[in-house]
Amino acid sequence: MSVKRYSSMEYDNFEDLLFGHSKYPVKTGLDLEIGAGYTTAEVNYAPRPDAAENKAKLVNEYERITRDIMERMVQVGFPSVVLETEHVQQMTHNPEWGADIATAQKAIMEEYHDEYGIKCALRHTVGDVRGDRESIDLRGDAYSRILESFEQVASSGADMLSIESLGGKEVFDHSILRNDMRGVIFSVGILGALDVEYIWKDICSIAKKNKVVPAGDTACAQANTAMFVAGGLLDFKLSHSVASVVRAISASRSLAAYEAGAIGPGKDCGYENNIIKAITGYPISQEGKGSTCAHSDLMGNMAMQCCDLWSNESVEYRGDFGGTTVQCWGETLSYDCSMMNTALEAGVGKTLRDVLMVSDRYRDPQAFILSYDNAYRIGEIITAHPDDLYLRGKEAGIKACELIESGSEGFLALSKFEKATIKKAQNDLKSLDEDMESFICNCLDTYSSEVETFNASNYGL
Amino acid sequence: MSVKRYSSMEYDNFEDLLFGHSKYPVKTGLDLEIGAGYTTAEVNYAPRPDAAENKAKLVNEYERITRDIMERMVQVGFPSVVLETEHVQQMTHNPEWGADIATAQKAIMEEYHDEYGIKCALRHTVGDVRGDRESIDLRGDAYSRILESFEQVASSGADMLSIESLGGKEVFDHSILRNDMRGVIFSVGILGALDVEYIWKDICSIAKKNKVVPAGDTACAQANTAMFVAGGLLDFKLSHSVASVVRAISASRSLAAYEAGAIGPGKDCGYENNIIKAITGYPISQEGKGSTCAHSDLMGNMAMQCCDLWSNESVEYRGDFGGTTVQCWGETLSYDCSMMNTALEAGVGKTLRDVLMVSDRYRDPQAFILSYDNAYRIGEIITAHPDDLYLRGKEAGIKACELIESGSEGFLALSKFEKATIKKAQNDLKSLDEDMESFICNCLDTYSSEVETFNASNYGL
Amino acid sequence: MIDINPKNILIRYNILVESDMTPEEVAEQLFPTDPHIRRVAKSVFEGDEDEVVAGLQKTIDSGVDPLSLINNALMAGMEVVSTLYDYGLLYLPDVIISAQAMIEGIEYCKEQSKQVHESKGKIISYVVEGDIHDIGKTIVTVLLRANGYDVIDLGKDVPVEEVVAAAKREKPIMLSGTALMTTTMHAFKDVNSRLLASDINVPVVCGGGAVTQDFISDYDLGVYCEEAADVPKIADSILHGLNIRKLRDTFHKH
Amino acid sequence: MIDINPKNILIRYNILVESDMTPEEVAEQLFPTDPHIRRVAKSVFEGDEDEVVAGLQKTIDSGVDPLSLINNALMAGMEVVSTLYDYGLLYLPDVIISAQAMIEGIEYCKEQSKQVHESKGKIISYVVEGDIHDIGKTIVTVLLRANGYDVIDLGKDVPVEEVVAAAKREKPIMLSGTALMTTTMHAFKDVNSRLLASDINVPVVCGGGAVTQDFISDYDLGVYCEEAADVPKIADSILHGLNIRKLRDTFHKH
Ligand SMILES: [Zn+2]
Ligand SMILES: [Zn+2]
Ligand SMILES: [Zn+2]
Repeated sequence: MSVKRYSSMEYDNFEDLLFGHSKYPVKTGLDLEIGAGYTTAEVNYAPRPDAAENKAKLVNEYERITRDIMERMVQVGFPSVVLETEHVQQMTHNPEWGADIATAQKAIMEEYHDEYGIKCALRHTVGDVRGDRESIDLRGDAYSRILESFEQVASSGADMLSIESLGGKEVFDHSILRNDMRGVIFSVGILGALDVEYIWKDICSIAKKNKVVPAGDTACAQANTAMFVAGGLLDFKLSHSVASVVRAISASRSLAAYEAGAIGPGKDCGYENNIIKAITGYPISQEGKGSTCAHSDLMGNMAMQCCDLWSNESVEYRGDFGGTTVQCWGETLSYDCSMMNTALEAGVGKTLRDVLMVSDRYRDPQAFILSYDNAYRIGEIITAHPDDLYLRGKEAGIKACELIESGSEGFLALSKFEKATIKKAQNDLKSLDEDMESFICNCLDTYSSEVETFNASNYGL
Repeated sequence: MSVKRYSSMEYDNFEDLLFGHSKYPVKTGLDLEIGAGYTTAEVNYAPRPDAAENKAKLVNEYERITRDIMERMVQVGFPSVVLETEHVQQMTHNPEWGADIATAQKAIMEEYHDEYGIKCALRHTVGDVRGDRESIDLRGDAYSRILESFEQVASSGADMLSIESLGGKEVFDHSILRNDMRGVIFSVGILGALDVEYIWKDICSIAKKNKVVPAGDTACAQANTAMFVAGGLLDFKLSHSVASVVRAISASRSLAAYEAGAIGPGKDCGYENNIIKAITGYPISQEGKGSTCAHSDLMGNMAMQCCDLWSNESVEYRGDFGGTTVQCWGETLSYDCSMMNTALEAGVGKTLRDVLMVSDRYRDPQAFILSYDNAYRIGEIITAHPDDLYLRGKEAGIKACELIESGSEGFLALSKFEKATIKKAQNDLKSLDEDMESFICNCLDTYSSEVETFNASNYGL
Repeated sequence: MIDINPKNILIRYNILVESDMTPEEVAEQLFPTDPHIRRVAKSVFEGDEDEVVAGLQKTIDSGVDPLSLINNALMAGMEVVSTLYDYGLLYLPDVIISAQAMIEGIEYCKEQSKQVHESKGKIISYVVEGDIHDIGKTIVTVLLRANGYDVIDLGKDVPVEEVVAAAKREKPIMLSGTALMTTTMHAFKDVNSRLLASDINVPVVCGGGAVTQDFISDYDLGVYCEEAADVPKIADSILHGLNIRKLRDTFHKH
Repeated sequence: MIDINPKNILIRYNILVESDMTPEEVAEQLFPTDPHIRRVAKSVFEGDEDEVVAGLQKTIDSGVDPLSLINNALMAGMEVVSTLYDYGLLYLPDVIISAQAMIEGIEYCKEQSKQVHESKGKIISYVVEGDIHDIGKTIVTVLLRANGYDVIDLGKDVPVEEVVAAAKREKPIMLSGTALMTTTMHAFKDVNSRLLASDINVPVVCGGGAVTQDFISDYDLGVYCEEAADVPKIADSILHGLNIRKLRDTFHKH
């Protein structure tokens, strides 16, 4: 493999992890610098279902969304804002739609920047349209269309490029519903990482050519699927501990984007970004209590602990009593950022960080392992196995189990069920093959026959 | 006048004002204690427009709302919650509708309390339906209907009683659109206070009889009208400084409820509650960055500085990606409370309070005068004139002007326009009559002729 | 108590964009040049009713047709006010005080003339049934009158049938309904269908805290309006021939 | 680093309400009593396919009609699984593993019999056009099969015409469509109107992250479903004669 894998931590100490601060801030857009000592809201939105009927209607919808957000920001006095446009599939399928929308949004942002000096930037997240009804074809025509879409938005005003890549999803879905830890390691740790690496090499060269930022990926299709199926405290669908193990492994997958050249800020829904930041020193986006419009989670405050951008994940554009939904949520997010920024200015940033972290630390096993100290420890394990995707995934998973077990000797209460599943997961992980070769070989056997849509050539295997 | 007016501050020092703590906590509902060392979310909601067609449909709507909120609270692990039902007019007009809804809501809350031990309470805010097309009749038939509504909800499960009283609104609307400070003092400081006192004597005896909590009022129809018409930083409709002066005066009006026997928590939308808490020591509800669904304001963080309940003001009940709107906003509010409660447990409550306060302190003149130190100072002026509604309103207004002027010598930037208006307001206030008698007499002359719907007998004048 | 210089955490954009010129300085450049007319326009701007009437009297005495002064002097002065309001140089109370002076002036001109003055058009203004909050309607009404419209103000808490009856009787170019309370929104639906049933196809402009564009746009005649200051502009657009669809395109915010 | 005892700031309600009994203990009380049948039911519960077939073989050898074992032994075991899942004592992977064992068992019984087994009813399951996220559909399909339904699984990203064609051909008692992406919701509308045009009045149960009840309820055939575990209950209710309106009343959450 040609990429250089991380073999050490960019942060020397977990105490240095803090919102609004990253070791390698990212300059982008109109005077914005991410992770350079302040946090910024990243506002997300979904067009109304019938707005995607044709290009003109969709461009108009995004223009309204953009103007609404910019207007509210200056009305309340916020110094900076990021907009994230997650492509609806029509936009990626027709790359010129994405381009026209990026152009239109950027024009409005420039107008506000000229008039008010507000710092801002535009992220475009291209849709991963590489699957269809019959099969998944990760490296064929649909992939070329994705690259074409990146090319077009990058040259039309998007400042940051992202994607939520699907690689490994077919085997993951199969495995997670069967408590199959081997399949989880294979799908997330190997297949996912290989796919991420493959596409991010291409995205990074497009970004370089267009002088924009290759921002980062997320294990949304895997770790968030497990987290959402696991649900709230009283949902009994998936073990929350197993979902935590998936999260730890997913950090190894998302890391591959940075090893291929991405420089942050990673995508909002990558809860594993806490680990990524500790390893890479790049800024991250996160979502939590300001994204209840899109989903419920068990670490609404903690997600702020070391965020650089603070996001609402997604809200359907619509009118509410307090304005349009993007205005309402954009304002709420920005007040959260204002709180963090004030704490930084007043020299009490770390106190606030700890309050945010500890308010969720014992809410759920996943929150526990993502607390910045534990996130750092998982990062250490990952960087300790730089040349072996298999080992770093497996060891990250085992580390998560160990952290949860040791936590349960303190304030982290575990139900009997959770205790049993974490024990079982740990045993399953420990009993896996010794080396990558034999592991991959065995997995190819199993999943080629068990999972209809799995095709090894999608991963160059 | 028979009520005992406040002549001193219950808090000795503004440094003691802090969220989650009040001098006289309120025990209510199912094991809840408000202001006793922790904060609690107060979730607000509006039924969908067509749910109010008939009683059965409306009861059903509130049942769904109640169950949704309770379910989300236990799913995420929050220890307590308050629900506020603001009556739609049908509920107050037909007191048995309100009663049936209170019964239905309370039954669900008891179910959750029995199963999970979650602490909770129900506030009902009866609609002030004392006006109609032709005239305002504050003490006639409609008033009896309001009292009947209070009686019925108090005996059917509501734990706390509130109202957003309209007294003084007719003269206020007229005056605020004409920059007429005399009319503002007369409408808010005299008429409003007289009306509040009148109705709260009755509400308090109903509460006493039914062993529920007479919670408090708000100057929503006056101070919030001025604040919302004044709008954001770039709205040029009303002077933000004048809106601040109205706010200061409104504290004298809202205080009258406590002088008549209310014991808190005051209504969420009473931004003057910061002053009220400093004077009375009673707990308060507040709304800010968690109520952008309902309105935008310029002190989204500061509103938390000494809140005991934390509210979203109101959201239309509807589905969103992350659940129903009451679940989304209820979760966001509860995470905010969790952050505050964690800070209290960790012994850094005052640091967080200061961060929240200072993040908005210089955003707007109104935020500046409501910063807890300045709020305390306005309270001091009000209690310095215990026997004179006129003087305490006027002096509160003048104090607000002085605070803003002195603030503008520091970090509080004022536009030239704001500087001029605050100077003018101050002069206008200072040149008003010396004593209450002549002031009232002159005002009765003026506004009886200028304001069609003004009728002195509504206020016993 | 923590205190910090807020420059890095918030920006007072209002101060950033504040004009260097005072409203008076800008207005001076906009008043009509004829000295008589200018005096009237200026006193409308200043909201000085006595001065308005005195100025009108003087101009009429000099031989000018009283009715022509409504457009040329009074409305001209009010237009300066509206322009400065749109620029954020004047505030609502300024507009209201000027409008009152202008209305006095119009009354005076009418008294001095035997001919009938034609307004720009009739508009019905009301607060929906079940809602007694009328400050929004007050603002809209003043702004419309200040722009030369003849406003039939039906008041607050107006029953649907009365709105429809007034529309039949007065044949307005549009209706303006406001609502602050969410539970009153249903009244818009009824007004819409009853007007359609009577073949009255005039735009019903709706605004207020409880009103959302999505809701209003569900009704054939509904035109959502977020800003009171837009209402006169919508009326002007109707006079320029815009239909409901075009009004929505032009004035819908979201 | 700040650390505190969290007892005053959050409550782990899951631990508070956790049952004292293990799933195995509860299950023991629910299995059928006949020893042969019990063995089969228990091995379904344990998800042990080999044991299921061995148990069935033994029971059939003892002279029991193979097809009767589908309901009496396999479904009985699965019912225990479903009950414990509803109680929160079992988790999705348990259900999926058991369902797989049960399906193997059904195949075996069918092979051993000459008669035709009647399922409780046919149901069409699909992911809407434009969406390739199918984990939700997988869960729903397994749960339905585990409850004795014959599921026609059309897969993901299914064109509207194909859904409608399948509905015409298979005459299902209901359709189950899932969507994770908001921009695909329009497909529900098309399915609804094309089914109505073909006079097919079966409920279309819709769920998934991108679906809201308000949206689904706009369509005549739409029944919103928030919880995958509710889908078999909706199917049972259809067999009990509930129409779409009643299904909505019963299963709508908001
Ligand atoms: Zn995502
Ligand atoms: Zn209010
Ligand atoms: Zn309220």
